[in-house]
Amino acid sequence: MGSTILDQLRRDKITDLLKQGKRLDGRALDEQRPLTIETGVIPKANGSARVKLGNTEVITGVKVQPDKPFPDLGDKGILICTAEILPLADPNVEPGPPTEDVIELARVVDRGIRETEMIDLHQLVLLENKSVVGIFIDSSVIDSAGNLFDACSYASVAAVLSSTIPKYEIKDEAPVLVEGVTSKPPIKTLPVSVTMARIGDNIVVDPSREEEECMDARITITTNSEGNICALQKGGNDGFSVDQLIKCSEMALSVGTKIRKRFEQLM
Amino acid sequence: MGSTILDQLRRDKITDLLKQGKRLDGRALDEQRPLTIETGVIPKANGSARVKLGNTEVITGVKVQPDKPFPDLGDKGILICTAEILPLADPNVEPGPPTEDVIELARVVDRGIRETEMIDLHQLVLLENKSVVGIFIDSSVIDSAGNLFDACSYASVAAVLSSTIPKYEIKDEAPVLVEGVTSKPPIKTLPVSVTMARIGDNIVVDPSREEEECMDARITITTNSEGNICALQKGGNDGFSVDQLIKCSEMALSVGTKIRKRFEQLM
Amino acid sequence: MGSTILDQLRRDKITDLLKQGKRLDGRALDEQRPLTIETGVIPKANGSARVKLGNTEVITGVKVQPDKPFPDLGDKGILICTAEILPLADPNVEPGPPTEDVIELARVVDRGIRETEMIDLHQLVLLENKSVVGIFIDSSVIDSAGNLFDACSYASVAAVLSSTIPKYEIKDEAPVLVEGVTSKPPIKTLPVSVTMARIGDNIVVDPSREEEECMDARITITTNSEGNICALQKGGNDGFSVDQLIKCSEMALSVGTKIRKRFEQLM
Amino acid sequence: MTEDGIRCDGRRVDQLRNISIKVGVLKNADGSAYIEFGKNKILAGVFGPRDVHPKHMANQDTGILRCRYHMSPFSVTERKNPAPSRREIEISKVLKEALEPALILKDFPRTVIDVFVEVLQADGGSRCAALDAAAVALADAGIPMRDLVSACAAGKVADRIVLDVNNEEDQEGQADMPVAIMPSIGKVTLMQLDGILTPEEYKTCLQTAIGGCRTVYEIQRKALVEKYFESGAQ
Amino acid sequence: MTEDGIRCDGRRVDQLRNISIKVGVLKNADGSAYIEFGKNKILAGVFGPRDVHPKHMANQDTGILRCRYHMSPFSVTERKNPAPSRREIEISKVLKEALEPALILKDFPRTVIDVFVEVLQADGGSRCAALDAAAVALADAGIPMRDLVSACAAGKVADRIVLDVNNEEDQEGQADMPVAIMPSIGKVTLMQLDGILTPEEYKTCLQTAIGGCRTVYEIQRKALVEKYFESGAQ
Amino acid sequence: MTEDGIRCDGRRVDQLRNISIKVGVLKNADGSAYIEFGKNKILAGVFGPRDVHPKHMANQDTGILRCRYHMSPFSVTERKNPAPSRREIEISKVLKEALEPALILKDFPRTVIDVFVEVLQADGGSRCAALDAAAVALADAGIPMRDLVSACAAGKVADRIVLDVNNEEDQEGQADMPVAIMPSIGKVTLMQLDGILTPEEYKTCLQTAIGGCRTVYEIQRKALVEKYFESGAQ
Repeated sequence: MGSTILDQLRRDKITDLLKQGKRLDGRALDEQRPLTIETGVIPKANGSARVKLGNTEVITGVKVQPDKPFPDLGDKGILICTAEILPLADPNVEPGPPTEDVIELARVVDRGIRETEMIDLHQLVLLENKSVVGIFIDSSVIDSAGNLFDACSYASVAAVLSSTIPKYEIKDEAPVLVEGVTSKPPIKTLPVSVTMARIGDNIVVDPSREEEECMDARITITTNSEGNICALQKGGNDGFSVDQLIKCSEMALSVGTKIRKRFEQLM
Repeated sequence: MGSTILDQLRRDKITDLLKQGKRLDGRALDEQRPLTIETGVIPKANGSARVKLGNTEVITGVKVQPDKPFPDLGDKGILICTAEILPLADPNVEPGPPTEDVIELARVVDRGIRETEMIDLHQLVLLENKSVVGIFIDSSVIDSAGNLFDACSYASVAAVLSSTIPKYEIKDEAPVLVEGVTSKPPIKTLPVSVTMARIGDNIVVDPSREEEECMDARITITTNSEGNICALQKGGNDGFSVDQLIKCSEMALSVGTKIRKRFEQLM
Repeated sequence: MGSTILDQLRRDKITDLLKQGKRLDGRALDEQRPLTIETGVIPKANGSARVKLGNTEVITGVKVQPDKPFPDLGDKGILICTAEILPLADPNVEPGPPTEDVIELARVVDRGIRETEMIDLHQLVLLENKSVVGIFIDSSVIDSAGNLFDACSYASVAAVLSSTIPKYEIKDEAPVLVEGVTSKPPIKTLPVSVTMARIGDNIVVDPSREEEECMDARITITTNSEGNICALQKGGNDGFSVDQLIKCSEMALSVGTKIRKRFEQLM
Repeated sequence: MTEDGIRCDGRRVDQLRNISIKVGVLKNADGSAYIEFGKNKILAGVFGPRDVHPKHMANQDTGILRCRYHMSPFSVTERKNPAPSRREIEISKVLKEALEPALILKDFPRTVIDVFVEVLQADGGSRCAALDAAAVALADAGIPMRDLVSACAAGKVADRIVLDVNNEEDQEGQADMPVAIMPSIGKVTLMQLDGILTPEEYKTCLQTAIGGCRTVYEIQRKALVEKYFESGAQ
Repeated sequence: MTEDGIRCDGRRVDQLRNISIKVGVLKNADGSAYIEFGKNKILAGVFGPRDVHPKHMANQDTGILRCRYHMSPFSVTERKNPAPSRREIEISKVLKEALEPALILKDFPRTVIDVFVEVLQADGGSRCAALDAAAVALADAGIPMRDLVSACAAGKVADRIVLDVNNEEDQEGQADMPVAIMPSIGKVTLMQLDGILTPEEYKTCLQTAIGGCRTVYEIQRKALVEKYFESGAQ
Repeated sequence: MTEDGIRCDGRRVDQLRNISIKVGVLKNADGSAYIEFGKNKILAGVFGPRDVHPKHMANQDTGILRCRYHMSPFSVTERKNPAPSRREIEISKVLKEALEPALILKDFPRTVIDVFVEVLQADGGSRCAALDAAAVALADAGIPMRDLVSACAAGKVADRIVLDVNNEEDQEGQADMPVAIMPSIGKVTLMQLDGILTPEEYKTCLQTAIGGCRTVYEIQRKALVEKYFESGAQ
């Protein structure tokens, strides 16, 4: 947490470079770090993915199991997204109950998938008001190097796309697994989360950990396949101008289009 | 928590005045601070009240909802009283799980209502052993200035008196709300809690925070409409003589009669 | 936690004596401290025992009540062993959630009883997959003076042996107590836990607290009536040679035979 | 909504619900405010700058801001468990981050400013209303501020962009976008979005919300002026 | 109850259950006592005065007293969850406040005295029995005391005031009033009431309970004398 | 199992599952390793020696070792609650006690070495596989060690003693005995047993497990050599 001289020098360097439109790692302002997506990494899970976004690395597993619907939502399956920063991912993370940062991370990833209506939850009902399919999407950050929002979101989306849904039949009002029959999850759209940081007057896409340490504010915007804006979260201890917020939405759409092509290859 | 010179001077002043039968704020020993009771302050709740007792202020809301009865108590509705000192009410209160002081506060308020049998819980059964009406009485202290026991108790009683109970019908063993039909709660008696502090040889009614800080011991006595004594809790790090305990019961009855008239106006 | 000069001198004395094959309290290396077992000490429980092993003292109570079976284990009753070091048992124990030491203690005692299959859980089914008998074996350490593993295990076994199982009948798929009819628990074998400590090159049975404070490693081996080895747990911050591990198993069998005779007197 | 844009509660699409703010309603808090924003009823209390407990959380270089958003058990239709939910913890964090730009924490090293918000009755937009009250409570506590913070949501209901979505609209609604600004400085310090908007609707929605924030700002100012200058109190 | 006042367990209305107290039953505790009070079986252990952990809880001006009342899982009919319930936390507090007047904590600044009570088997009146054992354990620990603390309940059963309500009576009973006194000083240091009493019954009940406390006091004294003076031990 | 001792997954009774270890797979950890051991997929990360937080846990005379064994929610058939279970807490403790003899903690007073193990996919023998990865991660962190720690289980399946029990065998199996050794020093630092063995079977099982540990040791060494000496990296 303490700020060393080196930290301070790095911050100065980052802001100096940005004045010339350059980033410390040589990227363009609207350029993400290299992204690799690997699916099927946890064969015991119903779906899984390992995502590297620069040096940030996330593993997401999807578990599908029958469950009771939420009260008043008896015509919908259950969707739950969690996220965790494993203590081996970051020297500053300690084991224990989730911090507010981790709770925000999980909830923003969850809303990105939920609000875009990526999965048609109405198709996951086994017996209305009694029995539905639950989809649990659990992300574990194993190396933390900035922009956990997008890394967890991409891993979650890729893990869902790689999932198979077991078939259940209802007997005596209880779900029974039908062995050997599975289907793809009912996908309606592909959400792409794009996180940007404001450092001084500049907006940079996909901030590294070093950039996050000197950013003024942060914004995560999730868009869908139809080019709409579906979820947004501002973070950080300063604000954005209205012009910046509009610029950010445009960047989220254009960067999102590229990432979405990567997802389409997984389908 | 620390004790400043001013605190010490105030304590000396309070005890000096008491030797002359006087209190710091000019009240008689058996005189409560001004009490205001306002009901219906939370329209979304089934009942609610805002009570000011001097500078102590409490808001209580009542929620009524169908519930399962406790095991072995299938012929009774459910009654649950809680109390919380909000952190905005007191510079010394921190957010977190309830302290032993707050647990005692909630349990004493609860017993005052439960042991007097204020509400006829037998009338809240929808389907014996299966489905009953639950009454949740939640008090939030928003300004803490002494004698939270009585303030929470009065707010709880007033909130219950102002409540409406929705009507439920049983269909397929499950309770279903009947829209637009409500009734008053089945009130059997009006409990009044009266808290007194012993400071030296004097007993004062409704101690202020300043008096609580120099009291030797505390007692809370709840009486009912029939003039009986129904619940009692001694607190504080010293004791009472038997004579004092009898005097306290008499004060609780006489002060209780005045407060009960206030409650009757709410019915 | 701190180590005083006296602690250090005691450790030196213990290791010096061991070089001559002697122990501080005069016992032979394979000799347990005096053991007393008293059953029926908590008449309200279904079974109970108070065990003293030297200065270590444990009270165990058994509660038998109907319960739902674990999922996928619908043909077995429930067995749960817990252990707790009461704060009055030890100046270093503080109230609060169980430490890892206490969790290990409880799990090792549990496995000793579970893995030997002491109780035939199949005989505790009331209605397959729906209703079974649960046996809860709760141990409270009231004086902590070394080798809590064996003391808790002996108290748990003795408490089970002294237990009576109430009779339940199934009515409308729910268990109903049949008053006045009880049976003995279905015992298949008698587990005996024997804990040993390695101090230097010596293995001592039933280490006292003073010996535990200077031991290199610890091992608990549970044997059954048939002379088999059924559960084992190595502890402590160093290891054992293979020869030592074989010697320990032989000691566990021979000491176990003596203790088992004590248990047989309780049946 | 009717064809000429009259909403379920009778408002026009660009109309706020009724808002009233009272300043200095609590005796123990260093600053406080009570807001009624539609059916929202929210208290905010501020303590500080004061010593930090536990001490290791103190920062030698700057003051810190803590914020707690909490809902009373009786504030919502179904009784709420009093323990803070994950939703409340997240909202506490975004409120803190929305208020912090308005404060000059560097001037108060080693101290903490605590903002406690209690939602006594919840309606749509409770986080915005909470923020409006919290900003006024901070001012009431006499804490130096660069600017107030004013918050209001806009959203999409029945295919139209509307200001200040209420609870009924939120449940049927297509999008909800809470926004907070520092009105004089012009920065957006809180922004979230749940729901689906075209890029064009996004811009309209943002501008609509900011318009609402500016109206709220006038009400906040008026409440402070009334307490400190009209009645002659200080 | 029979017409001539014989209770379900054969006692007269003014008769205590059987009580036995053993002093110094634990080896690790600085002081300890075991009480059987009717079917109650309760252990009390005392540590201190000793250093306070965590340190910030220490008080420079006085010693502090901590008290924990805990019930074993097997102590009641239905197995109890071992985690402390709200009831146990409240009883811990009233026990602490009942014992504190008997101690001279000012003489031991910066220290803590810990009283741990374990209810191994619970019957009616377990908090009074716990207090009786705890007071003896404090004495056994050699802690200077102004007085012992002796506790006993009275109550109303079948319209009569009776001493020392047992579990069956408590469940059917009309009122239960646990009371503790410092017998020599004559102060009541614990008092609670659940149930309905007329003002006259209240007085009778209180006097009946105090009578019981005085009988308990003799049993406590006898237990201490036996340990320290009869057997010649010290 | 077939008559000639071929197991359900095609192995002989004395054959390990496939094992692969990668060293240095994490960028933030001071040392790390990833192991696939049958279907187990486990990450280990090491930090330290570093300062202890909270400070009162530091020991003036020695460094301390902390170990956390944790299973991902998706690692097992039924989704696991992410909060640590009692089983995970116990395994964390036995892993710590298995690793500690290999370290020279006295050389690093007032510091802590943290070993974090994450089971991404669990199969039989996950605690042994976790230990194998953790020992390699400690070496990768450059922490001075007396020896590696190598772990492998043996057990009894269908009345035969077999090496390295997998998940299916464990569920049907008669006994499972996880063992860890310091291979050069020859000490057993982890040993547990669940199930029923005759004294003779006990000896055979222990020797079988130790044979497995020695094979694992070669794989651990090879993984370290490959990283540090083959590719020329350091």
